[in-house]
Amino acid sequence: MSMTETTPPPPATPPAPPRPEGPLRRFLDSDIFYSWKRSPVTILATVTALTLILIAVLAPWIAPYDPFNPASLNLMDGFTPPASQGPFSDNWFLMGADNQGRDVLSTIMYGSRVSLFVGFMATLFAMTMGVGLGLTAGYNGGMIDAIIMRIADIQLSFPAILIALLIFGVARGLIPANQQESMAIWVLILAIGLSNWAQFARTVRGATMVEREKDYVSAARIMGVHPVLILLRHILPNVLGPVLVIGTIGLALAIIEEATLSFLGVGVPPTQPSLGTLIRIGQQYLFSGEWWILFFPAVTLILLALSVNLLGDWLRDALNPKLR
Amino acid sequence: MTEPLLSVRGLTVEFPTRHGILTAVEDITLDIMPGEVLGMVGESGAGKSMTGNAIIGLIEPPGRIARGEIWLKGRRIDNLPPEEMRAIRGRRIGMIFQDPLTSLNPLFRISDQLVETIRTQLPMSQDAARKRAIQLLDDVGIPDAARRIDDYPHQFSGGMRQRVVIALALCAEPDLVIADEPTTALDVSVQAQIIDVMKQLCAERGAAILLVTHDMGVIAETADRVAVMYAGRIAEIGPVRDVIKNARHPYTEGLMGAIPRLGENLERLQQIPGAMPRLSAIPKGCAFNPRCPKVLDRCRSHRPALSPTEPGRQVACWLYDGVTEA
Amino acid sequence: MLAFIIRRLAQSVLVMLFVALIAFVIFRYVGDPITSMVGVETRLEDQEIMRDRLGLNDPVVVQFARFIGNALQGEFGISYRLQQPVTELILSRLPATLELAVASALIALVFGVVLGVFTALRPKSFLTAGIMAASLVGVSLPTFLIGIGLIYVFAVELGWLPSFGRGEVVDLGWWRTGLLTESGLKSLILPAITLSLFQLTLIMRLVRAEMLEVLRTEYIRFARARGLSQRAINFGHALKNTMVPVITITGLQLGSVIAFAIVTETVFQWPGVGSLFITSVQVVDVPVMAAYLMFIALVFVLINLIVDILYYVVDPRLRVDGGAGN
Amino acid sequence: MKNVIKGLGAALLCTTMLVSAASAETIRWARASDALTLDPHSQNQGVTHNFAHHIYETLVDRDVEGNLQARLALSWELKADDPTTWVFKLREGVTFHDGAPFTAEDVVFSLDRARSEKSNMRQLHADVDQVTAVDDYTVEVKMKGPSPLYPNNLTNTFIMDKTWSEANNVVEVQDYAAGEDNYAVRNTNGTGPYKLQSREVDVRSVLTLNENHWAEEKPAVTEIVYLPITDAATRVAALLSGEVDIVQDVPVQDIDRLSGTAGIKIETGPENRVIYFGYRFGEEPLKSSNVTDANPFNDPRVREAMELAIDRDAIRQVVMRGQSIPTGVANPPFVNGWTEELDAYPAVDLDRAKALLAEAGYPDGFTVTLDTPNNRYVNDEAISQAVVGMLGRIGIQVTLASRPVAQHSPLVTANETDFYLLGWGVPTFDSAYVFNDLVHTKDGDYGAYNGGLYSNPELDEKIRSLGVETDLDKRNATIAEIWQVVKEDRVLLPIHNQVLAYAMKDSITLPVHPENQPLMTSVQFNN
Repeated sequence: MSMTETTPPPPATPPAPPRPEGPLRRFLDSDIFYSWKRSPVTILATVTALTLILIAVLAPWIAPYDPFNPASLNLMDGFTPPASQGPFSDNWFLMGADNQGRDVLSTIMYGSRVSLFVGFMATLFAMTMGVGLGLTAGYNGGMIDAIIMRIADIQLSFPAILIALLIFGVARGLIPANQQESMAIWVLILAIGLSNWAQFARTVRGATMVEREKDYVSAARIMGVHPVLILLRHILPNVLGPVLVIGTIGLALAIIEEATLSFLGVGVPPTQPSLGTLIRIGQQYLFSGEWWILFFPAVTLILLALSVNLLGDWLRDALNPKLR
Repeated sequence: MTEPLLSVRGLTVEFPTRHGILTAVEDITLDIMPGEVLGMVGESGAGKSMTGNAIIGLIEPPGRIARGEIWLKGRRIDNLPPEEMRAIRGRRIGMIFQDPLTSLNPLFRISDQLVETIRTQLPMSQDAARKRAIQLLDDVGIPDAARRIDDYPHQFSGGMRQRVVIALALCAEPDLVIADEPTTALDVSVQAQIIDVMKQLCAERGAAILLVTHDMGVIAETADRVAVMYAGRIAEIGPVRDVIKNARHPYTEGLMGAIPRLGENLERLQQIPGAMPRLSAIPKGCAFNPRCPKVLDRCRSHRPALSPTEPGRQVACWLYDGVTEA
Repeated sequence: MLAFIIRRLAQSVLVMLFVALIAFVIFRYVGDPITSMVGVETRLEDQEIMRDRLGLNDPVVVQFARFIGNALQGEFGISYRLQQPVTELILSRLPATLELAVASALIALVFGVVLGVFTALRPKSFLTAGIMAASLVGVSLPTFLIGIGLIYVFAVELGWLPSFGRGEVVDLGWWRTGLLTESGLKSLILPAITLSLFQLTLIMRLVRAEMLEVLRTEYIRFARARGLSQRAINFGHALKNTMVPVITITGLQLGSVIAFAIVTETVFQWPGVGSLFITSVQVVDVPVMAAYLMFIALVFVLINLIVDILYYVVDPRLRVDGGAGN
Repeated sequence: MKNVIKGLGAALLCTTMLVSAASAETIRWARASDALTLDPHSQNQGVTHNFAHHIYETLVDRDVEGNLQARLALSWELKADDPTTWVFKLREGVTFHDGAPFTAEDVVFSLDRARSEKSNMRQLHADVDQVTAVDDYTVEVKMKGPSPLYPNNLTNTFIMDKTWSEANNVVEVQDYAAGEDNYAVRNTNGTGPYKLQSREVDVRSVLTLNENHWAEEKPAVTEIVYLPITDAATRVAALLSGEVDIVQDVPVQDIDRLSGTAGIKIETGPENRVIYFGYRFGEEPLKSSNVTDANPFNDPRVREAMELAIDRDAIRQVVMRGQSIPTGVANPPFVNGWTEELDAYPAVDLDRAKALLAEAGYPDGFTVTLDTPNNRYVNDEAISQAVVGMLGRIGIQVTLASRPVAQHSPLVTANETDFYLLGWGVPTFDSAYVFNDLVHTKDGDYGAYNGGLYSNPELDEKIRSLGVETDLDKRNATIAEIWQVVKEDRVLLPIHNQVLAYAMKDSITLPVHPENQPLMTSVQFNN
């Protein structure tokens, strides 16, 4: 005895009036951009993150000194305080010099480069692996699903740092001693990546299981479309949002994880320092008065992690309108 | 003439969005008499539920009552402080939600939810409240109420849960029950039972009902009067029998045409062409004008006000402009 | 229920075997235990003799079988470094870690839930914005930096709290507690805060998200429509529903806290299993490392089991259905 | 007894003195790590020995100048008619903590235990043939050949009570493989000035004064609380916040801050340990270099260029904050054979270094990996890092590989490194100890730490002759000859001798011990 509703019900949130076309316009008009514009904190975070990334990428061109060119260094400049001239060279140190006479500002620029590279690569690795396994588990279900998710469960219950330490240890055991240094950065990426895939897998699997039951997927399956094609064309786009959110927050986590590992002395070599290595070096001078060696890298690390975290946080809220 | 139990005057509910202010409900005026059943019918998004929510004071922010007044038994209630409004909810106005599966807190026993509600509203001991709760469950037709009362919601079927919901809405004997699509989520076979239980219990207690539904059939069987809503406004209001037999508003006419007659194939219902406009794009003039078969020129430019056509009936349509004047 | 627990137990055994394999393989091939066991000046031929006596020259399969066999009896051999039975070592260090972990878990849980509920209930408050921002700063600060910072401020500059260790301890049987002395309690503050911060923000954000989710549900709206007090709704209904997922995550987090204590214990020189582990890694004390990994896995498995049972207790939907009504 | 009466008399004169003398003077002593075990023969490791020295005693030990001094032995000399037998006269009236008397029997037992198969001390007693008790207070040690310096090897060999050991089934040193939990690992019975009261491994050990100790002068410290604190910053923080009294392992960079802090002072002094770099000899190409057809380190000009490029004074001033003694020889000044001439090192000359490299056929330098420990020596990683920079200036591009010592030292002993940093302490105070392990061709007992596989048969022969030469003058001449060659060949690239720094409260004085084994008995309270 129902009144039929032939017309689609209007969406819960009323859509915007018609807008001009074009991808840029569409973006500028989108809800995402709107919510971005409305949040000064997010704008600040974006600017900070982009600035830090830009500085890191352009370090070889804009850093005042090349901290890895021994010819430009003078050990005797070591511990020069901020905003002063090195006693044994023409070098001027805005953020002071470290224990090796390197310009702290320059080492931070190059160090962010290493940190960001490791962070991005590790997250990319974790994302690829997690999404792949999550899709596989969610789409196939059964035994495959059980095995993959059980491993993910185990892994999620261990702190990433412990897993990364273990993986790092294994890698060290397998790689010949004289290649360990050149491989260190890749080992680090592998270790951090492997310790973070489970989050992606879990989310993607859940979304995949929901999507799998939908009619259009069943239809595609009945029509004999190859599963991989179904996954890529139909299911993947639907899980991209959450993946992006986890990826952003994962990037911040990876950066911190890299710093912690380097701090514990199992990261990149001190001659090619990341932010974590710089902090480890600087921490030794906490009580001796050379605060700048610890302070500036620490602040940079916190700013980087914080701004990326803020972005991830905002993205999660923006992509999940329920939380607004 | 008795005093109306509830009087709504010019109620307007607005939602500010980044694309401007959306008016979900506009200029609603209606009365409900004690013990009366007022049906409110319309398509989804017509503003029926919003009107119910506004009356009980549960509009989710950022929505707000922009204009208008709501009076309950001669007391204005739309501008009460939250605590005073809370005292009215449940005690004076009860509400029944659409989906019994989600209306009950899954982690609490039925007894807990009933006793808590009763004791919030009435000064009663734990034991007395529990006795009353069992009685209520019995009243709404839960078999073996004394035993089932300590079950959890998930141990009941949908129909039984809606009976529990009715018991919860009625447990402090409110004067008015707002039933928001109380049967929509239920199996067709139990819909009639639920409506019967609700109507009977309210009648016993002298409670009026505001029955919000998109099911004209339910209205026809249950309501004393009906208000037809379209795009946030009342299109027509009047006694059910009159409105069904003799619809005034072209939209109501279309709606009545959509009621299946006995033996008619349900698949082949007469339909009104087109769709209700979105709230963000309500056309100028009468909101129904793009779909209206009897559209006049002035319908496209001027909005008709709700005006009486005959005693007890009001219509918002230019077709009847001057009827009262005549 | 029984079947459920048995299935879980079987899974747990598989997990433990899996971890045992990893523990064995990893630690068998990291570093060289002999060089860390003996002094720098020990002759190479003597080292070879020791290697033989320790069975490090046996086939790997034999070594693994021996490892599992011993592990089943709770025997992980003698620490290369300290020459004491590993099980005994871990047990003697366990109270310190458990006290730290439980203290920080409590801090994290109490503050996390309180702040999470607050921020969910007052989404527009200025304070909420502040708390949310602070929580992000908390997540972005590496644990080691927090620890160093706290030591610098509260121990060195202000001199209020000890910078390292557990202070005075009291023996209660085999349990050596720092909770009964003033210096012990003072020593607990900084490391517990350091360790809790990350979990605190995690729990807070989880509680907030869940609470917001729950507050949007129909049963909360229905509870409001019944006139229940804000307090009863927020803390009676919403909080309980929020806690279901929170319990799972926090439960699992407790395992992480114990393992995550590695960094905190190192910074604060806290004599727990975490600092035992890191020292052991540094000198490649294989038996301790293997035992530690197995220990963490055991903790994980146990906590998982407890969480499952807890979940079952809290959420009636998971319990065996007592016949659903019609 | 006389002392007690004197003490009483003094106490009558001055009541306040009585209070301070009678009340327990507790020292809270922090250092980076704990003793590995209490079994005195189980680990040959400095920290372990340092702790054991408070509970157990040796026949002889070293004073702060590094000279041998009497402890449980009153005298030691070669038997008049037999240059291969050492005769030790023992102190009388000494008792163990459990009251048992100390006799020659205990010395025989302990020396036999120390050179048993499972003992970690046995290489120090490898030349012992037999130990016999002549009477209750005389012991003869018969050597396999002339061993003129054997007493030097005894400074860390502790004497246990035979009866106690037998009663507690610890006659043998703990056997790891058997999975035994040896009683002596956690229980002690020594003759030393302190008794073990309680011990929590890695956390805290408490030692109390042994009232029955033989020494006439009672130590000022009556109770020792020993606190291992791994993290350097925490250790310093603990001293700054007053939670400990003495920090033994002070990071050099914190010396200034600590000595500038009211109520805290620093004692520094040289350690008997040299820090040096080693590199691979031989024709075989390096594993980590871009030069794949030759070994650049094998060319003496390259080695000279490296020495000329390294600025030892800059390392001292910046990396070590002045807390090191730069040296041109891998031999600390305490050691027999050290001379000022050997100690001299060349001034930095980058032009000459570059020219030498070009001459050797590497005008653009070459690449190589430097392996360094990062938790063993004072600022070890930073020293290596500085050297990477200095070598970079003459075109040698060095990759730094930094590891904990547990992973680093196997690379050296297994000769898997091309270029490495190592430190060498000389517990015997004799050059032979350096030659045996670092210079002699790797062969059996010799050259265990000859990580670069340097081999010079002529030197080998001279080195071996040192072990049996009883004519000390002749022997010293040979040592000088060997050092000459080692220095000319640049077998090792020495940087500096370590300087130790102890930080403590103003009210305390503890002199630095050259082997970094300070005794709390030597602590003096000022004021």
